[in-house]
Formats: sequence, structure tokens, C-alpha cells
Amino acid sequence: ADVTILTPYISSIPTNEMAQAFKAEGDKRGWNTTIIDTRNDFGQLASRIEDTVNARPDAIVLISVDHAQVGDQVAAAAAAGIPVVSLDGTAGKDVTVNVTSNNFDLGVMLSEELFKAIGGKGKIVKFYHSAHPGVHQRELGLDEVLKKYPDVRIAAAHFVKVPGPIDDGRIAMENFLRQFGDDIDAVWAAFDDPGIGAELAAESERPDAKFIIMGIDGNAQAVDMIKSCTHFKATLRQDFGKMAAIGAEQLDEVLGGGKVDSGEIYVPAVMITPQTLGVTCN
Amino acid sequence: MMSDLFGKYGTLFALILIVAAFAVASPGAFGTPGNLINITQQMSLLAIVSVGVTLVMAAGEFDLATASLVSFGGILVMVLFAAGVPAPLAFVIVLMAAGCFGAFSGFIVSHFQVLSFVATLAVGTIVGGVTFMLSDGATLFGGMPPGVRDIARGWTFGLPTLTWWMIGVSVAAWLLLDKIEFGRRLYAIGGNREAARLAGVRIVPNTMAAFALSAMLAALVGMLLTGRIGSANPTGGGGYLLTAYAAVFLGMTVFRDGEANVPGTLVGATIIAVISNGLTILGVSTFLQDIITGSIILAAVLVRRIGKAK
Amino acid sequence: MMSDLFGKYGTLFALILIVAAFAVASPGAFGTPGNLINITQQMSLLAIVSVGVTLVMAAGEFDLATASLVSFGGILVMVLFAAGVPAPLAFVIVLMAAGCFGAFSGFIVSHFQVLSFVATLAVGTIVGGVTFMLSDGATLFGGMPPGVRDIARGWTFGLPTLTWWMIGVSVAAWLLLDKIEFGRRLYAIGGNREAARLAGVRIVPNTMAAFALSAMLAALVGMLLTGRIGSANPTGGGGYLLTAYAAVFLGMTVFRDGEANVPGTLVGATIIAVISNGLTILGVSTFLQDIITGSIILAAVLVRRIGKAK
Amino acid sequence: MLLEVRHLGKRFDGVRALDGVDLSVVAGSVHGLLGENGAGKSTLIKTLSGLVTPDSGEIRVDGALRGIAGVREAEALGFRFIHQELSLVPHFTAVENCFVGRPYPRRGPVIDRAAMRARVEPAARLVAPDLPLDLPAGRMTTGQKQLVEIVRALMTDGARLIVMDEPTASLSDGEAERLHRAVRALAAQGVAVIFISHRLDEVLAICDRYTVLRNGRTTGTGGIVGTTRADLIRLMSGHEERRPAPSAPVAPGRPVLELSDLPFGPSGGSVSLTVREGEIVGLYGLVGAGRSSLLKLVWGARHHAGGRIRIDDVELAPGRIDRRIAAGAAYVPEDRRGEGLVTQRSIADNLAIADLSAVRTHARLPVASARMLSARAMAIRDQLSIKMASPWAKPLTLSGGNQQKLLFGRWSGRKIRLLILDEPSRGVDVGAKAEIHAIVRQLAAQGAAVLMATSDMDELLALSSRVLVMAGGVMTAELAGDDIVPKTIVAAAFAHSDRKEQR
Ligand SMILES: Nc1ncnc2c1ncn2[C@@H]1O[C@H](COP(=O)(O)OP(=O)(O)OP(=O)(O)O)[C@@H](O)[C@H]1O
Ligand SMILES: Nc1ncnc2c1ncn2[C@@H]1O[C@H](COP(=O)(O)OP(=O)(O)OP(=O)(O)O)[C@@H](O)[C@H]1O
Ligand SMILES: [Mg+2]
Ligand SMILES: [Mg+2]
Repeated sequence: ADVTILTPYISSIPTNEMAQAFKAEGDKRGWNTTIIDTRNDFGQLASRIEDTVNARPDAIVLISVDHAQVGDQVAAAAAAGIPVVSLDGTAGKDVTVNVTSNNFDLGVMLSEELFKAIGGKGKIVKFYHSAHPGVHQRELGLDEVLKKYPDVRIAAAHFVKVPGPIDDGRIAMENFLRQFGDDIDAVWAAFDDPGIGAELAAESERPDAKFIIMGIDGNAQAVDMIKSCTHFKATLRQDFGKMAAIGAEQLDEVLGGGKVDSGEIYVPAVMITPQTLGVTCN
Repeated sequence: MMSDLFGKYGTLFALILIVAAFAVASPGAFGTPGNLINITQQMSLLAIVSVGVTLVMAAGEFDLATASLVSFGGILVMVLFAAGVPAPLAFVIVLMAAGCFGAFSGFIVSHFQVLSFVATLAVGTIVGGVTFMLSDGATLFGGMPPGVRDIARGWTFGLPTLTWWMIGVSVAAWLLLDKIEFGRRLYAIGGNREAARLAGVRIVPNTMAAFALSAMLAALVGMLLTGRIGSANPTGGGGYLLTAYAAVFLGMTVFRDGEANVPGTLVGATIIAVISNGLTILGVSTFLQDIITGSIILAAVLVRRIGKAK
Repeated sequence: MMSDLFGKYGTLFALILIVAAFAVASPGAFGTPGNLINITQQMSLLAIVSVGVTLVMAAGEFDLATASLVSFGGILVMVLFAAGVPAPLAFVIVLMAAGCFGAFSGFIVSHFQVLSFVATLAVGTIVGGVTFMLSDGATLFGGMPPGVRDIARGWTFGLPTLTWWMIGVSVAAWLLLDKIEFGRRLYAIGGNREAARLAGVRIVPNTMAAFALSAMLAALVGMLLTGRIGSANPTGGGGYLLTAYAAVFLGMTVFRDGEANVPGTLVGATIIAVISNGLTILGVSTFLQDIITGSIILAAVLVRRIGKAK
Repeated sequence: MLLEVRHLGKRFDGVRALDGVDLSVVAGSVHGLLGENGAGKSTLIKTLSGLVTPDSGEIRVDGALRGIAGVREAEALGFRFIHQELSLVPHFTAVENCFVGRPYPRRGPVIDRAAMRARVEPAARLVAPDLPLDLPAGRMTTGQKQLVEIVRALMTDGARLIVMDEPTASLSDGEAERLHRAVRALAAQGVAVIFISHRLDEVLAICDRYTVLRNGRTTGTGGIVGTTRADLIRLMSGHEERRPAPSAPVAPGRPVLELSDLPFGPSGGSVSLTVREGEIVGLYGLVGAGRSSLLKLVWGARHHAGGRIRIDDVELAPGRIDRRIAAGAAYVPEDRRGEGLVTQRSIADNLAIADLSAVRTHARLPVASARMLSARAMAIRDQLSIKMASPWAKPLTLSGGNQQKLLFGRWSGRKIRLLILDEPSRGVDVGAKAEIHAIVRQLAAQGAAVLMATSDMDELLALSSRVLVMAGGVMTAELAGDDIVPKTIVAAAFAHSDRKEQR
């Protein structure tokens, strides 16, 4: 079967991992998968979905796309009878199945974990990128949890520039460290990249600083930092392999004439900490 | 004679060749009328932005605020809708606001003779900041009156509505640049600013008008894009910057040597749109697409240079 | 006399003013020696890319492949490390590969006289595709020999290592452009290509050399960035494109009127770095930062124009 | 009195360009404005056109005091200008260039191109019947561009004063003649003309009155009748004309430049010629005859398929200008702004660009020394009496004639085997022209071969030991010795158009 994977975010780590995992699943099943990326551009994404529909593949896979952002095009695919599998997106009537970790829940989980770790009070630095709808959901999760912790205060917030989020996060953190000195308790990173930058900033500016960092994605560099007992203490890993596997399974079912189990399937996220990695830090 | 034609229209021949090649490679999908019409829809937004850029470049300047203004237009119109402003009024407000930013750039560039590259980059940064503030950095969904989507979706008189927008804007800009005195003035300024000044052409108001029109077209595209995809992103216009300039510069190699011109820009935008449509339909992966796209663009401009006797 | 000085060095005064203002607003954080030294580190990569761009712009051309080459350099060096190539050899291979891309752009631009904007955009697209292919679109992490990080991290002789890189590259480029015959040739080409050609300056090899050097500096930055952040992303260099040009164009308004020059570029890069450092330290929100940054840059170039009698 | 200028003064950072100029122009007269290079003529003109604001003095039009603040105000007063430096929009054709800044003829809101053409044609027929009206200015020769500027100034209605700043500098006698007739016709219609030229004979021939400037000050004014060339020169320079003793013609030596079967001309023709040591070969023709193209071909700036170019028996490939320079060749281009000067760079840089090795700090290091650059510039300044503020000033701060001298000075200090000159004294004053001629003769005497294109008949006659005449891209005559007389030369220059008419 011909399967086309479309996404605007291929160079971001989770998206890329999912795409590669899905491709691997496809290879197992003998599918011919093609990856199309539109470099953060949704206008382009709409056009490329149209082209793909015109080329009549057997299925379309959207990764990290809220289907409402390209509603007409997804509807056109559905109308043409092409199944649309969404990974890390949203469910909808034109979407055959959406396999995801709930981003809002990820935000809630991260915030709860972080706030518990600093004893329910303190100053945090927030790194965010609300232009990405999925990441924005995590920020809303944070806002929700903040209501329960009146003693946690956002001392500074930085909108992370993409491309180049690690270095942007690093430079911002260097400057925050100058501004606040030791008066920071934690870094909340909506995705791991700026958190990695924050750790690098700490290493060069204030290696003895007390604050901790937590992020989302399970980025390998972040995991490495957690393992090395740095300030980076946890990352929530969405199970991309599992998502891709479930997505491929469901698609297999559909292509064989069957039905999906449900319009939306949640894959729980996994918390990665020094403990889960089997190291003890002091 | 032959080589003369090639020298003059080489890039146009290249376009025809590209279309023909794709049509042969994929007659069932690329070559269908439906797909060709769809290409006109897909290229329409890029074409409109590029036509706006053409106006500024005719006057010999750059406008790097273009991409920010696209995002700005999309976000502002959504914010206005959400605030309950009726659609027609919202459109007018957005266009006026963008026009003011454009006129401001034009004024700085022409009156103070600041290099347009720095000036418009600075204005673009400011516009970007305003856009982020308006949207709080988030993608805006919903709140769009149903009538509004129709300006950017669906079909009118047998063609996609967006295609009509492109046709309308292009014809208007072509009239403006090639048939009206205003256009002659812009080209005179762009061709030799000093000569235009010596001849009494009023540099400042004409340059301001070019920037303002270009900014308004960018904001229009922002609104149309929002209509097309149903949401507005504060960096949604980012992709248009380099591609629009690519279209205009490609177009400068067609029809008229080294002068930005509307028909040329359309050829440029078509080349870009056809390549990505064709390659996607052929199932070429993005990474390879980039390499092929770059090579085809190079070939398209070189064809003409090589055709031209030295 | 006073207004003369202002006309010539207005942008430099603007920089001093900006630094002074931040130092007053935040003496405890901004004004500390530690922070000022840290600014030199934060600006170093931008400065090196911008210095490379300065070389190309001295010859009157644009190089839009710069950003892609930064990403390319970072990815390729990681791929080579992963393949077990020893570090020094890997560095050389990356620089050579980038140099070839640069020389290729320079050849197309000067020999076929294709507008550098289109040509380098096309080459940049190709380089981008190659980079994505090399990395499969993924961020590359790990496999970096420990010695390699040290070229971009830590301190050497009392200053951050990256600061030394910036100083070294800037001094070399300044010698090249202002002291050596090669630089005079580039400036002659950039000032009046035809006059330079008729005076016996060889356009093609000189332009190719400028593009090759610029590409090599971009790839160097890619490698240093990788060392600095510990991983390489296939779009990691994207942020440098507009900022580098902003630095160079800002610099063109200092010291020499309308000519890209190394000291000016450094002033430009410093302005950009200082603003973002200062505003972050003052706790200004990102969106407002954009608006303020744009306004300060405008003011910095206008100061000079207004100082200059018309 | 149509125009009265009193005690006008203007300084440019330290340089006194105008230092109390007086000028009165009556309607219906042709007024010659004369002065050495840098005397302030162009600056005076720019104050009239609103491009330069004078520091002191007054301008009266029809007796009323006027401050002319901008180009449009000058136009409204009925003033039209041909500025010394060509300023055309390169992409525009001759017709389009004539309308820049002027109201266009329109049908409804749309520009009426046919009417534009119809308005340009009469003026074009008058002064430049051969001018290609539909060629973009960027592809015209310098002479053709000059003609476009002239047509542009002549075309408009409502002109009361037309100022022409060296309109004939790159025209040959044929075109200049037509311009002279047009100028007289304008005067007869009551239009005043200010005519600036370094060709004193034409000033004496067509002007009614003259005003002479020296160092920014009026040194004399009066009627032309009864005035002689010597009078004018005395007023301009403050001393009698110094005519250098004509050096004895040198016996031609070995061939230096040899062209064999070089493809050239519109109909697949070719050119072969030899220039020997000590010879000065003059190349004459009408505007667009192909002289500059031929020189560029020789210089290697254009490609040619087939044919051979040899300097001192070394064959040279097209495109290798550096090799020609190494072989001892030198070239002075025609269009100083477009092809000669790098205007953003200093005077010192412009003088060094063709021979950077002459200003090295150390013979083996490719490092340019600021001290050497400046020393070289000062030496050339003294040699060619260039009026400049400092070696680090930009070339555009020099007067037109002084800019021209920079192109010449560029080759100073080298051993020259072949000197290729394209209108070498364009816009240069009488004294400086004599100096340039002396240098050319001296170089020839030292064994250089000289190939010189010129539109200036006096220059041609004064220097050439042999004359080649071109018409329409074809060599129509080769004259030597006593055959070099203006009548024969002009006849040969028109040979092409005669042939065309016969057909
Ligand atoms: N923009 C300027 N900046 C500085 N000096 C200038 C400027 N324009 C003119 N000058 C100086 O003013 C003087 C008069 O120049 P002007 O161009 O009026 O001479 P001119 O009589 O037209 O000479 P030519 O016959 O060579 O054209 C010269 O010394 C020149 O260097
Ligand atoms: N760059 C160009 N592109 C196309 N045609 C050109 C170009 N330059 C010159 N020509 C044409 O070539 C012919 C010869 O030009 P050339 O410059 O050799 O004449 P010329 O005898 O030197 O005249 P002038 O006195 O005007 O300089 C002219 O008819 C001109 O229109
Ligand atoms: Mg003059
Ligand atoms: Mg000529």
C-alpha cells in the first residue's frame, strides 16, 4: 500500500521519531511510505495534502497536526475515501483515528511532578512555544495546576525561538541567571530543547545552582543529562514507538476492510527520572 | 534568433518544460485539469505576496516585513472577529493597519535613506512583536463568521475563489506598474534613483505608496490564509519570505532583464508551485524534493544565461 | 563638526548609549564584568556568520545559503563523528565541503551573472535537502569525542573560548578585507563591477573565493554551535539568516557609508546581542522585546541619518 | 533680464566651489559659460536647478528674488537642464527616459505610448535622426545617451531657459553640428540657453555672450563678437595659453598591437590592424559607429570567436584583461561613471586598483599600504594637476574634468607598451587637455603604441599619425600624413549612412 506521511515539524525530535517509527512499522508490512515536511508552514501543508489526495495513496498519516488547522483538506481526503491516521493530533469526524498522548495531561503531569519536587512553593522559569497547538495545550495544563499551588510563582517566561531552540533557551537562561542569581527554584520546559539549553547555561554560568529542570519529550540529550545527575531531573516521554505501532495496526485493520477500535486512542506517557534510569544522585 | 528568444524567455521555456515533464511522468494525476486548477489555487497566496513584493522591488527596495505582515493580517482579523467586529469592517481595519506599517517603512527608507534591508527588518520585528501580543503567542481557532471562510474557500465561476483573488490582484498590479504613470515613476526610482530625483520625481510619496500597497497585499494574504486553513498562527507567514523573493527574482529573469515585473513574478510563483505539486504527486520525499527543487530553479535561470550569447 | 561625527559614527554612539542605558537600569546584573563577557560569548556565533556574510557583501552579492550551511556544518560533523572519523579530519572535511558549495554559488553568480539572490536561494535549498538526508531529518546527539566540545565551550586565557573564535575570525577577515589586495579587489567588484573588470580585476575567481570563505565560516559556526549545545539539528542554522544580515546592514551604516565592513558588522552584532541580553535581564516579556528591539535598531540607524545634514 | 545671479557662494566641506559668482542671461540669447575644471560651472548650474542650496548670494528670475528649493520648482520656472553626468534610467528606452518626472500623455488613466513617441520624435529628428528610440538606455553608447539627454531637454514645451552642461563632450562633429543648429533655433524662438563647453571653437561659433569663472568667481563676461580664443583662455586660467611645442613625430618601430581577422561589425565582417611603437592611431566615427566596441574587444572585455589579438607577439585570450595589463597595456574607458570609477572608494583606491602591486608595503607581501596609496595619489595629483581635497575623498567630490584625469592617472608610473584611449579628454579643460596630449606624445616617443578613439576633431588632428574612420561598425577609411584633413574624415564617417540612403 502507498502511505504518505505529512507533517510541518519533521526536524522536531518527537515528530521525527514518530515518523521514523511509523515508517519502520510500514516497512514491516511492506508499505511504501513517503515523508513530506513543510517546515512549520501550514499553508504549504494544506497544499501538500491536496496534492497527496490527488495522487490517491492508500492512506494519509498526519503527525502533530490539529486537523482543524487543515480542515478542508482533511475533509477532501475523507471524501476521496482515503483513510487519515493522525498521530499526536486531534480526533474528528474526518479523521479515521487519532493516536496521542493528551498534551494537556502531559502539561498537568509535568507541573505536578515539578511542583512536588520543589515542595509546593518557589519561583519557576517557564519556557514555552504557544505557536505550536500541541505545546500550547501543555501550557494550559500548567496554568491549571498553578491554580492549585498559590505559592508557586512564574518569575520569568520565555517564548522559545524555533529554529535553534536549544541555543535560544541557553542564552535566555544565562540572562535569567544574571537577573535572579540563585533565586530560581525550577525550570518548566514545555519541550525538552530549551530545558537542555537551561542546563547548559547552568553548567557554564552557575554549576552549583540549586534549581531543577523538567521537560517533555524524552529527548535523548535530555535523558543523557538526567542520567548524568545534572539539574535536569525528569522528562515525560510520550511513547512514540507505541503510538506509531498502534497507528500502523489500526491502519492495517482499515486497509483490510475492518474498523478502528475507537476514534481516539490514548497512549500513556512515561516519566523518566534518575530512578527509572537506575542511577542515584545526591 | 533562436538563442535570442531563449535568452529572453528561457525561464518561461523552463516552466513549460517542467510542466511537460511532470505531465508525462504522471498523466493520471498531475496532468488532469483538476490538478492543474488546484495548482492555481495552491500558488495563489504565494503569488499575491510576491506581486506585492514586486511593487516594492520595482522601486528598487526590499521589504523584509512582508512575512510578519502576513502573520499580522491573519492574527488581527481573528482577534477582531473574536471581538465581534463585523467582517467587512474587520477587513478594512486590517488593511489600513498594514498599510500604515508599510507607509512607515516607506517613509523611513525614502526620506531618511536608510537601507531598506535594515529598516524593514526592524519594522518586521516590531510587527512580529505586535502580532504575538495580539494572539498571546497562540494559534487562534474559531470565532470566524461563516461568510468569511467563503472569501478564501470554495469555487466561484468555475474556478477556486483563491484563484480569482490571484487573478484580480495580478491584473490590478500589472495595470498599476505597466499602464499607469505611478508605475513608471516606481520603475524610474528603482532604475536610477538619482536620475529620477534630478528629473523631479517625488521619491518619498511614491516609495511610501509602494510599501503601503505591498503591506496591504501581505495582510490580505494573511486573511485569505486564515480563511483557507481555518486558523491563524503568529508565525504563519514565515514561509512566504524567501519563497516570495525567489518568485520575484526568478521573474526578473523573464520578460525584462533585471526588472521586477508582474508577469515574470507569476511565472516565478508558478514554477515554484508546480515543482512542489509535481514532486509530491510523484511521491518524492521532502528531502529529495529540496535537492530537486533547488536544481530545477538553478537550471531555469541558467537556461537563459547560457542561451544568451556572451 | 559635531554633527559630522554624529553622521559618521551615529550608530556607534547609539550602541554606547544602549549599553549605558542598560547599565544604569540594571547595574547589578547587566553592568557586571561577568555579564559583559558573557555577551561576547552569546554574540560570537552570530558575529562569525555575519563576518562571513560581510565578505560576500563586500563583493556586492548576497548569500542566502548561509543559514543552510550552518545547519549543514553541524549535521555533517556529527555524521562524521558517528562514522568514527577523527575530529581534526572531520573538521577539515566539513570546511572543504562547505567551501565547495560556496565556490559553486560564487561561480554561478559571477560566471553566468545570475542574480545572487536566486542562485544562493537555490543552492541553499539544495544544501538543506542534503542536510536533511544526512540526518534523516532528525536531531543528532551523541558520539561527539569529548575533546571536540572543548573547542566551543569553556574558557581560554581568561575569556570564553567562543569569544576567542570570534576575535580570531574577525581579525583575520578584517586583515583580508582592509589590508590585503584581495579585499580591495572585492570592494572594487562590489562598488562597480564593470569598472573593476575593466581595470583588470578577475571577477570570477575573486567572487568564488569570497563565497567559499563565507560558506566555510558558516560551516564553522555550525560545528561550534554543535559543540556549544551538544547536538545538531538540521534546521539549527535557520535563525542566523536574517539576524546576520541585520548585523551586516547595521554595520554598513557605521564607519563607512554603504559598504559592508568588518568593524561595522561587529558593532551591528553587538547591538543585537546587547539588546536581547539587556531586555531579558530587565525581565521584559519576549513579545515586547521584539517591539523594543525593532525600535532600537531603527533608532540606531536613524540617529546617524538625522545627524547627517541633508 | 531673464536670469540674474549675484555674488553666489557655496562651500563643500572646506572646498570653496562658488566664491561670488555673477551671471546675467537675457531671453533669446545663447550664453557660453566657461572655466577650467573645478571652476564651479556645474555647481552654479546645480544651484539653478535646486539641487544645491547656495550659502550666500541671490538668484533673480525676471527681476524677482527666487530661492529655488527643488527640482520641481526649477521646472515650474521653465528651466530645463542637461546635467554633466548622464542620468538616465537604464531599463527605459529613449522615449520613456524623456518622460521621467514629466506629465505623461494619457488616454483616460492609461499612458498613451503612441502619443509619447509622437512627442519625442520631432525633437529627435532635429538633433539625432539615427538615435534608436526603442533601445534601453543601458544598452546605448555614451554618445547615444548624451543625445537622449539632449532630446529630453529640447522636447518640452514651456521652456524659458535651457542649461546644457557639456552636451557635446562625447559627440562628434556631425552630431554637434546638429545640436548647434537646434540651439540657434531655440534662441531665435526667444528661449535662453546656457551652454557649457570646453570646446572653445564651438563656443565662439554659436554663443552670443560669455561668462568665465575661475576658482568659483566670475572673471569676465561680455559679447562674443570681437572676443578671441586667447582672450577666453586668459580669463579662464589667468595666463596666456601655453601651447607645448609639437614634438617631432616619431618613426614607427616594431609592431606592438596586431589584430588579425577579428570578427567585428554588423554583417560578419572582420578587422585587421597593426599599431607600432611610437605610433598614435586615431579612431574616428559618429556616435554608435563602433569605436568603443572595437576598443573593448581589443582590451579583452568582450568575447570574440576566432581572430587573434597579439601584443608584442604574445597572443591574448578574451577575458584576460589582467594579462594585457601585465603585458604593458593600459586602457582609459569612455564612461567614467559606469566603467571607470568605483565611486564608493577613495580617490587613492581608484588610482591604485589596476596596479595594486605598486602600493605594497613590501614587494613580496600582497598588503596595500595606506602611506603608499596616498603618496601615489599625491604624485599623480601633481603630475596631472588634479584639483582635489584629499586622497581619501570620494571621486564624486571632484569636478567632471578632474574625475576624467583620475582614469588617466591610474596608469601613471607603469611602463606602457600599448595605450588604449576612449575619448581621453572628455570634459577636460583646454589646459589639461594640452597636458594630456603632451603625456600621450611623450609615451609614444618612449616607444608606446597608442590607439585612441575620439570624437574631438581637434584632438584627432593634433595627435594622430594615422587615422582610421569607422561607420556603422565598418572601417571606411585609413588616412595618413597629408590625407588627414577634416573634410575627408567626415566624409568617411558618413559613408555608411550614405550607402544606406543609396540602397
Ligand atoms: N559634492 C561635493 N562635495 C565636495 N566638493 C565638491 C562637490 N561638488 C563639487 N565640489 C567641488 O567644487 C568645485 C567646483 O566643481 P564643479 O563641478 O562646479 O566644477 P566645473 O566647473 O563644473 O568643472 P568641470 O569642467 O571639470 O566639470 C570643485 O573643486 C569640486 O571638487
Ligand atoms: N552594451 C551594449 N549592448 C548592446 N548594444 C550595444 C552595447 N553597447 C553598444 N552597443 C551598440 O553597438 C554599436 C557600437 O557602439 P560603440 O560604443 O562601439 O560606438 P562608438 O562609436 O564608440 O559610439 P559613441 O561615440 O557613442 O561612444 C552601437 O550601435 C550601439 O547601439
Ligand atoms: Mg562640471
Ligand atoms: Mg564610444
